Amino acid sequence: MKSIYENEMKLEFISKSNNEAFARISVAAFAAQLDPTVEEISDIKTSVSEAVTNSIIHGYEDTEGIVKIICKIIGNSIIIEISDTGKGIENIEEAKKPLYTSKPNLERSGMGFTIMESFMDEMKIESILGIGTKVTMKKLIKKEEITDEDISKVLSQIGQKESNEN
Amino acid sequence: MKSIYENEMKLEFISKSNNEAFARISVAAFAAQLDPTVEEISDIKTSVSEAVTNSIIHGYEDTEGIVKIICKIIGNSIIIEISDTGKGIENIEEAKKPLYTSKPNLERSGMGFTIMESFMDEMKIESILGIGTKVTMKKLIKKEEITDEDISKVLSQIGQKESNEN
Amino acid sequence: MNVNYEQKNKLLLLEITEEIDHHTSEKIRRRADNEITRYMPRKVIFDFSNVTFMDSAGIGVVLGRYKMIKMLGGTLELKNVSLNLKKIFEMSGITKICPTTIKQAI
Amino acid sequence: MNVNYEQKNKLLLLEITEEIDHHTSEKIRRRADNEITRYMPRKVIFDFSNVTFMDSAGIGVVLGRYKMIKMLGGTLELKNVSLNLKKIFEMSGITKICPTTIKQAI
Ligand SMILES: Nc1ncnc2c1ncn2[C@@H]1O[C@H](COP(=O)(O)OP(=O)(O)O)[C@@H](O)[C@H]1O
Ligand SMILES: Nc1ncnc2c1ncn2[C@@H]1O[C@H](COP(=O)(O)OP(=O)(O)O)[C@@H](O)[C@H]1O
Repeated sequence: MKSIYENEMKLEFISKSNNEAFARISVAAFAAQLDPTVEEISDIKTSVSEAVTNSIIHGYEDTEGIVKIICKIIGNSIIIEISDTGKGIENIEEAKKPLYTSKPNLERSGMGFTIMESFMDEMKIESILGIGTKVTMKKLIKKEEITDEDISKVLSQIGQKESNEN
Repeated sequence: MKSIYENEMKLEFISKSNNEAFARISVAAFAAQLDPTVEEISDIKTSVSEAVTNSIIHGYEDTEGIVKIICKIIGNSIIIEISDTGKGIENIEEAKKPLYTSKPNLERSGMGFTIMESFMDEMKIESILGIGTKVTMKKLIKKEEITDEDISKVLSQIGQKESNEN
Repeated sequence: MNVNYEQKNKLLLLEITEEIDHHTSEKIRRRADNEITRYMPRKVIFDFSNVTFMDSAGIGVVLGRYKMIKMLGGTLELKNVSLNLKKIFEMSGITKICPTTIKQAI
Repeated sequence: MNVNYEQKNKLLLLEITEEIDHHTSEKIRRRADNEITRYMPRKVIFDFSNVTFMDSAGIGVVLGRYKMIKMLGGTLELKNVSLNLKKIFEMSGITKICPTTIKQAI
């Protein structure tokens, strides 16, 4: 089935940690038009959260900068580009290794890139020291048919607790 | 109480009607840091939906353009600016009148601006024929104290159905 | 949309299961019109219990169906309207022409 | 976070009620450390039933507490972990060092 959607959005926000939740919810709401499963939405939210957090704590460290997200829908895929103009990564191969972190003192686990790579279908890192970092991720949503009701259901799950507290 | 938050985000997307839900959810997720009530969130979502829809159907009519949203948190208020570079409004006073619509054939009710004015604390329309339209809205969130748990609860309600279907 | 028709009372129940905005309203309207012209009911009830969002597009949907149903000699009622939706129906005067009942808190 | 301490079994139950990301983790960590050093429990259980989102910040929170509790001679268990969270705990090897139970579907 060929998707009828071709769509694009751009999001920019200040590198404050309280924007992490807002950023992943926005991308998830945009992705909803592809009618992803609950698990696919969760994978996207987690990967976006990893990349946005990295821009905030590694890219900009304690300074204030702009995090930029570009999302594109092409066919049944969503492409998500998350970039900062922060300090950049010296050694990308090392950075991608599971458990490698430059901030163990912040209890970072070094699993961010590993999670993005495993939760998304493709991941690419581009970075120049002193200029900034861009992470591009792609996920194919494997769906047969999409209805507005399906999409309403997905939208209703975004940011929703799995069990109600009232 | 003085809010500790000062924050800003910018969102741009193609004038497609399937972006209406995504746009209002994103703004609601950004507003969540002020810990609004369920009713305040609903008022914001409805007002954003009105302005975004207007840009899509009145501003750009059947052509494709970019809708831009800028949100700022200042103290306990959220300021939302929604703009297009579409055809513009000839007579703003007339456009604001309840029940006035230039598209009765689309079953538009002419209540969009009236709803924005009544659901938000302030609303301002700027428009130049042939250049575009910008709607600026402000809402004061009347809260005493904000905790991360409160905010998690609000985030969980965004885009959530009020009753479960399963 | 879930559709239920009671032959005995000529009652058509239309339960809306989507968020109602400009994007979804076209489909809701078309589906409702099809069912109404198919059954020619004496009474139509829109059930909003599963509608978690509605903007002014909902006013157009309800008013348009109201006019059509009235022309065909029937009546329209709105059921299980949440408080957020009620605010919008009240502003537009719909609650004055269609009997409206509020959704009970769960 | 909801905290419950059973004196008899020296069991500290910490129920996390927030989404776990970098933003929220600092507070969760601080609160957990306070409760652990206050009660010196023999066993700590993290209950995740109300956690609807977690990214790798959750790994840091759990591993950091694991090391601390172990040093104090106690054990750590993870309870009511959803399938999405389990994927992340498994990738980091946490499920190999902490007994982990899955959340039942409701
Ligand atoms: N946007 C970025 N800017 C600068 N450095 C980064 C960025 N993203 C990642 N890094 C570097 O890559 C390392 C590995 O990242 P990641 O796998 O996400 O683990 P963690 O965030 O837990 O450290 C980081 O510790 C950091 O040194
Ligand atoms: N972004 C816009 N660009 C051009 N015209 C607009 C725009 N927003 C509103 N208008 C004009 O103002 C009128 C009233 O808008 P509104 O109160 O939202 O009612 P409705 O959308 O139901 O027509 C519209 O019918 C249209 O003529």
